[in-house]
Amino acid sequence: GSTSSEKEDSDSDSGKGGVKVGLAFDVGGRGDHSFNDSAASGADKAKKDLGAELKELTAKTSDTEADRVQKLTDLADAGYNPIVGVGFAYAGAVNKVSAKYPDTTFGIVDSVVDQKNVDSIVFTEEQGSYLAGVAAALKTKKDHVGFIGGNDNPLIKKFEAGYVQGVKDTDPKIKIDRQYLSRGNDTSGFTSPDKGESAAEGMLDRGADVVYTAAGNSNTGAIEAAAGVKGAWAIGTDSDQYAVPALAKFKHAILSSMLKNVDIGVYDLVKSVKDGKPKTGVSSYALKDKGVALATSGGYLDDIKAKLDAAEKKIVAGEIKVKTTP
Amino acid sequence: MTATMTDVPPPAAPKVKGSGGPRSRSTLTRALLYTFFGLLLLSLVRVITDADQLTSAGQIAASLGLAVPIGLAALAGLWSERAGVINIGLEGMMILGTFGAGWLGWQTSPWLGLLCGVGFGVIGGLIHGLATITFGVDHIVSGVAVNLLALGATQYLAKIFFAGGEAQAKGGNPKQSPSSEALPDFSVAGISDGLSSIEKHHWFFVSDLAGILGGLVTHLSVVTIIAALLVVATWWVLWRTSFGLRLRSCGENPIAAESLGVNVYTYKYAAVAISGGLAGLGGAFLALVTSHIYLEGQTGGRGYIGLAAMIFGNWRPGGLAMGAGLFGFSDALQLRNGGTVVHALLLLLFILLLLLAAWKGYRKAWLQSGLSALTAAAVLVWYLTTDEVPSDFVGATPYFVTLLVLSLSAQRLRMPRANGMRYHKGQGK
Amino acid sequence: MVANRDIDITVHRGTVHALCGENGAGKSTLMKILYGMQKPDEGTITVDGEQVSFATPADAIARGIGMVHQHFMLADNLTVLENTVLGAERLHGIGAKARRRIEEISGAYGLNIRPDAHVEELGVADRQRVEILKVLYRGARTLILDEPTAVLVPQEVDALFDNLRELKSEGLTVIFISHKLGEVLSVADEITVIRRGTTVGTADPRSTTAKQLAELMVGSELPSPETEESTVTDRPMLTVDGLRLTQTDLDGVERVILDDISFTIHQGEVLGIAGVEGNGQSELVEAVMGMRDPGSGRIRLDKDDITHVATRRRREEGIGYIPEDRHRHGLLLEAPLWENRILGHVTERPNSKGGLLDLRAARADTARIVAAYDVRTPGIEVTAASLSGGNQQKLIVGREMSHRPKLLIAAHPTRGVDVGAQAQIWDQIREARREGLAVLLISADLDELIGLSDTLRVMYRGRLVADADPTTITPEELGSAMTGAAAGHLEHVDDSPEDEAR
Amino acid sequence: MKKYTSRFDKERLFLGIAAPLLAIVAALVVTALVILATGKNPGPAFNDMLTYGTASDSQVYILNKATTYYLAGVAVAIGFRMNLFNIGVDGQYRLAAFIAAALGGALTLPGIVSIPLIILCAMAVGALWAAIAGVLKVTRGVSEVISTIMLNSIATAVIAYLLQPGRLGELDRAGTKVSTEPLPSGSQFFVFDTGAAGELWGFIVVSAVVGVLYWFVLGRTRFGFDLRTVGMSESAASASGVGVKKMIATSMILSGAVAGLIGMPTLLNDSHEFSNDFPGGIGFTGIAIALLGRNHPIGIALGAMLWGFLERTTNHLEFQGYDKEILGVIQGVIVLCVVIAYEVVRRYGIKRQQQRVGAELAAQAAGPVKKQEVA
Ligand SMILES: Nc1ncnc2c1ncn2[C@@H]1O[C@H](COP(=O)(O)OP(=O)(O)OP(=O)(O)O)[C@@H](O)[C@H]1O
Ligand SMILES: Nc1ncnc2c1ncn2[C@@H]1O[C@H](COP(=O)(O)OP(=O)(O)OP(=O)(O)O)[C@@H](O)[C@H]1O
Ligand SMILES: [Mg+2]
Ligand SMILES: [Mg+2]
Repeated sequence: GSTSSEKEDSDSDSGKGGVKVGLAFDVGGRGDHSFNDSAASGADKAKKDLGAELKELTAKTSDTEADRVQKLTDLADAGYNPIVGVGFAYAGAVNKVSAKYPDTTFGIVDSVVDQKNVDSIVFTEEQGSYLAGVAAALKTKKDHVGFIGGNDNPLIKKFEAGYVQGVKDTDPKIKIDRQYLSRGNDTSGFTSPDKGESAAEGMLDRGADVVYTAAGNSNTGAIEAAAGVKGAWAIGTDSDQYAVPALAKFKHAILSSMLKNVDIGVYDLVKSVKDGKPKTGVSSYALKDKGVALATSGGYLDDIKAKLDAAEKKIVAGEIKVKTTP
Repeated sequence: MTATMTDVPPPAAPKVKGSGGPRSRSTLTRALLYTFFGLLLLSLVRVITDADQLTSAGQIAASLGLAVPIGLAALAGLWSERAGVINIGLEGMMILGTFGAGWLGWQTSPWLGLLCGVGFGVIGGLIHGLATITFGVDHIVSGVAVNLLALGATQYLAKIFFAGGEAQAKGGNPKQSPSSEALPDFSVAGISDGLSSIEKHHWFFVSDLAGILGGLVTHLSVVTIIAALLVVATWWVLWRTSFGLRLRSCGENPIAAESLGVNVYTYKYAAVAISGGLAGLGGAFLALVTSHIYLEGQTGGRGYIGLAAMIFGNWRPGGLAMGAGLFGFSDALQLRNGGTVVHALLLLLFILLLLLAAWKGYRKAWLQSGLSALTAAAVLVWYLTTDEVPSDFVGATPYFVTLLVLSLSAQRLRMPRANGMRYHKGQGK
Repeated sequence: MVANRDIDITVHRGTVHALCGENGAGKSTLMKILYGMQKPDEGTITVDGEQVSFATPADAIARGIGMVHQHFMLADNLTVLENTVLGAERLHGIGAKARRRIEEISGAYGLNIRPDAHVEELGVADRQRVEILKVLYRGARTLILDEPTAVLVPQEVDALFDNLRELKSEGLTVIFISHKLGEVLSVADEITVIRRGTTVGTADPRSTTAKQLAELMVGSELPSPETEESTVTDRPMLTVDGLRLTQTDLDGVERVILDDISFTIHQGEVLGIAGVEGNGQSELVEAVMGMRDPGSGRIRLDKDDITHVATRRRREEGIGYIPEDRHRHGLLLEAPLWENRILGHVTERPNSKGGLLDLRAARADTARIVAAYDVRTPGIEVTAASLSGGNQQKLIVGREMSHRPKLLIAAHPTRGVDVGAQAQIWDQIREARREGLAVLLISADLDELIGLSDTLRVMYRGRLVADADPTTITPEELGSAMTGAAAGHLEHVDDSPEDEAR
Repeated sequence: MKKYTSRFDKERLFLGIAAPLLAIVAALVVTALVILATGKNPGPAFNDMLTYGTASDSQVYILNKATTYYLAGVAVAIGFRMNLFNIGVDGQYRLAAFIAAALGGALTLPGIVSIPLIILCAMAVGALWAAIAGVLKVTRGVSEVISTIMLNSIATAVIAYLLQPGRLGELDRAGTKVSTEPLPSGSQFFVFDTGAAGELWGFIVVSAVVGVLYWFVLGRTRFGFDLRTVGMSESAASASGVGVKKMIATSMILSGAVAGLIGMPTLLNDSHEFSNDFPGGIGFTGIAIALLGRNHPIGIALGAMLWGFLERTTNHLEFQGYDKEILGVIQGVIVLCVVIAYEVVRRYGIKRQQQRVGAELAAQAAGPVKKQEVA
């Protein structure tokens, strides 16, 4: 029989001037107040500035590689270019589909795919986390800080590695508690605020007073716990948690957030395609490119700004190499 | 000839059993005794290992928070299975509860959200009832279907209700609702502080007791109190009222109940509806107390764990509360403290296994005794040669503990006789 | 399909009214209609001159009708008190007041009830009394007793009848169903006979003999289990020696279930074991079948020691088994008849060759059994559950006999089976016995036991306490030994009130 | 004789088809209502599902997915046939796939040796993990429902511990994915190349063989008869000479061994490694599929393909602007409808059968009954 693309009335002739951007989100999709949203805002900017047309698909929890391949294929068949797989889960699918559609440019966020027509958009979370570590070390009064990860996957471990290095480089005496809320294929740690809260409370009870938390939706629990203890701080991740309406009550305890600006990567890719010079290879968004950064909302970092800037300079200059595994 | 009439009643089965009378009182004293010794042991382990977190107020409070949804799920299971309907669908009913609570919770008040969660759970229960009671579908099969349906329906509804308009503006998306206000919680201020000062001394037993009591009176959510009351109320209703007697009779022998004029369908429906409501409340607790929002995947298999707690508790309210408590305790322990404190549990395990070996030896069950002693030795070696349980295994503590305790005690469990039986009116002969 | 039609029955206040009929004649169905558990398609019921219609048992109970069912309707895990007050909580609540009322009734009718005992701890006779208590507790004026004597020994039956007479004298009405015509004649004031769903006549117990009654019921003569001449040989087929079986319960308490059991069954011999249910007969059968492993003692089958051999091997070696509970141990209710034919003999021909089933041969042989043993069924693909109890039993007998066993263990082989089928089964046992079959027979029907057996032993509390000669012993004498009132060798005594002798 | 051996064929066939038909119609109606409720037109949606779902590349997708789901369904069904509820299929296959992947990555033998080794290893691991629950059940009386739930979580922990850089895992270049060492290309399973439609996984052959074996062993062998006997009535089985405890443990182990195969199509035909995004949760899908297929080898196959079809087409519905979340609703509704429809039809069948038995008896007992009076 015929394949599905043949059956579709394929309108793959891309619109003349405008680019058609296909976005395949990971589980959560637009509106996750996290990195999917960040990618979406990059695409939105492209829509506004470059007149791009958007098509968004979102993964289900049960999706396998075949489903991700299907999504990308559907987009490619319909003439979308570039097509961005948001999240490392798309790596395999991008690898397969990009080989079949050599004339389309693909983007992959958080992973590296070796194909001629793929732009691998990666971020140096460890660098941002290093700064978070420096901030924590400077802010702790009890020489005791904590780290909470949602799941012990390598990506989250980058956060841990950078953070730990940042703390130790600033003050080796400081004790660091680390805790993962779930492990392996159980990713409930990203959706369990109660577990985040318990873990944070455990650390606070044992004397920690700054907790860095990279646990998706569970961050709120940890932040709430920190807000309940006088003088304790929480550092969030992914988006500026100080600005999240649901956390408004706990603002006073949100020291900062480690931002990962996926939007820049996505926007850059769309722009390059629009300009007719599609980006390919590895595009690493580091501290220096503002790919990662510490949020300053609330102004709680003002007193240590100098030291943070100094650390940032050293990283940018390559004087400090931040590890990616703890 | 004439038959010799004997005055003694004919022999019953040659079965010797404790008389039924003072049974209930003795179980209460026994439970208290067990609790006392358990505490003593825990305290001992704490003193030896210096793992002060074992009985700290924070640990207990966290245990309680983690235990409540599991306990409510278990209680839900109890209601349904006491009426003879196996309820694997608890997970789905909890999911419905989280959704209902999140949905109405952010729009109105958390109290209404709580009610709505219960209501959604009841709907789930009734679907299960329709399939099992009216259509006579196998209970496990129907439960699985309810789980699937609840998951699918809430995902769909969440997409419709949370991913657009005002909800989205307030932080909703296809996987979560906007946040709702908090429900009140209580701390008994004076007592909390007093207890925490005692706890700080780390005295043997006394500090442990203070820690535990402290944990029980600090930041106690109103829903936790409701849940505790529900456990007691369940006991009272099921074992002290005629409604409860009728309901239980449907789980023991529905045909006999029918022959005495009990409308079995009514009681089974009532039971699954209450069951669904309780599971929904468990879900609502997750959505309103532990996180203030509905989140997809929030229940995380707690419905199944609740089922385990119920079986663990021998289909009794007190027992399931203990089961949920144990699960909450070990979960809180690993979440709050990681590998070092869980390591202390190894010593506790060693002592328990040693006691078991001694007991089995006393009973002349040499094989079991030997096996227990051997395991005990292995655990001791593990304890002495390491300082920490690998963090990856720490997360599995509650599952492991449950498995262990069940394999030591499962044979004493007795489920309602007609549990899972497909009943339809007039099938009796 | 019509279970009951044109039923006319009138029961007078203050009498014991007996209802007789073959299996499946529709007695229970009729009673269930009277008790509101089933709805009649047409016809009327009148109570005390008032026409009524019952939608549920609750309606019947409200009219003062109570029923003791053929199969006990008790919840094992609940206490006697709970079982009693269930459904009637409005009368005296479920607490102390109810307990007092139960003790009152128990005292008044000599029922000897312990309200706080769990039902699972009770023996059959006690359960029977609980059932009666349940009815009385509800203040019933009309009692329906469906085969209340099926599992009782003669002494217990007498005690029950005393209870019934007591009730009658209080002005209560009793409807009483039984297959045992002697009982019927001794207790009833009036008798109604049902055949194939309709009333075929009434009889006056004072002027009717059992034979006449039987003819009315079946339309033919009453069969008897008498065996003709003895076929006992001196070749031992089953030898049980010093068998002891214990069971440790969860609290670590060890219970002795069987103690020092020794007996021998020869080729061509039927050994009958009498005993009140629950005295270890089932366990003995299970030990011989290999479903329980004895603590000590030896079991030999035709010289081979099979004490610890697996059940399947024993079956292959030639033990046939008619279990006491056919639904639990004899059949796969949800499976078609031909699969039930394979059950228990899956390793034997014609059911299998090598490791594979031979479905064609098994089907063909099932058809043969169905025809040869007169199993009433439209085909061999119907499930076992859809057959009536008697036909299920015939299928089991046919199956077990088809493998030409050396030893047949027959536990209550004709329980709940109607007179016609009963005679057939007896014939089959007799015929096989003539060809050298050894039979271990366990039955609560003492006539059957005495009639079929060559040797009789009595079991009491896990021991074989007495033996008797089936040619002379009477059911009453046997019954007294079953209650533990007699031991040793039972001699039949003609007129002395002392009927047991050492 | 003919009368006894004829098998109500037509009626059986009718009853067999009635249930799934009833269920599918009910599911279609509910789905249409759900789509209508969101203000969209279900007509084009169904149309799109049909055309898109039957395209050749969709067929390949569906068969590939069904290969995995089929194995999951059979693994669960083996338990069901024994009245065992193996919720642990999930943990069993994940652990099995992981260990087998680690072994496969380390092996440098030719494919003809290493592929069978990998598969056997997976089956052994699955069997072993299931055996824990089986042994606990027969020796300690622990309900398999609970023990397997616990074992699922423990399996997760074991994998999490071992799948780490420095243990059995290695990090990819971007540092975001940890996986076992990839299988050498020789250890990859063959595929059927269907050109534009994509690659059809060769493991479908193994799935088919498993299905045939399942059918044959259960229906045609003594062992299968014993197994089914225990499933239908433990007491009757034990009286008939089946060692019930041994049988329970055996079938748990068998179920686990088949569960061990679930990850193999993905591992050998697709991913060639076990990474932290190896598909999870298929054990639970297997429960639904076994239920859909009534534990019947062909029924399970149809259920597996239906599941694949639904996933394929609802993915595309999202592309067409519908909510992809409709998938969960359809799946739930179908399973619920199917189980209810089967039960309704089953009851009808039993009633029919009883009527026939009753009619038979009535015919035999025919003859007028005269009323009479004695004495
Ligand atoms: N509701 C019903 N409608 C029609 N036929 C029925 C119904 N219920 C049972 N039967 C028929 O009754 C028979 C089985 O019933 P049951 O076991 O009660 O018989 P029984 O009276 O105990 O017979 P037996 O004397 O053989 O023990 C079957 O023939 C079955 O088809
Ligand atoms: N609603 C019904 N419609 C038609 N037939 C029925 C119905 N209910 C029961 N039957 C059948 O009617 C017959 C009468 O059964 P019943 O149980 O009343 O017999 P019984 O006289 O009590 O026999 P037993 O001596 O075995 O107790 C059985 O075959 C039964 O299956
Ligand atoms: Mg009857
Ligand atoms: Mg009968």
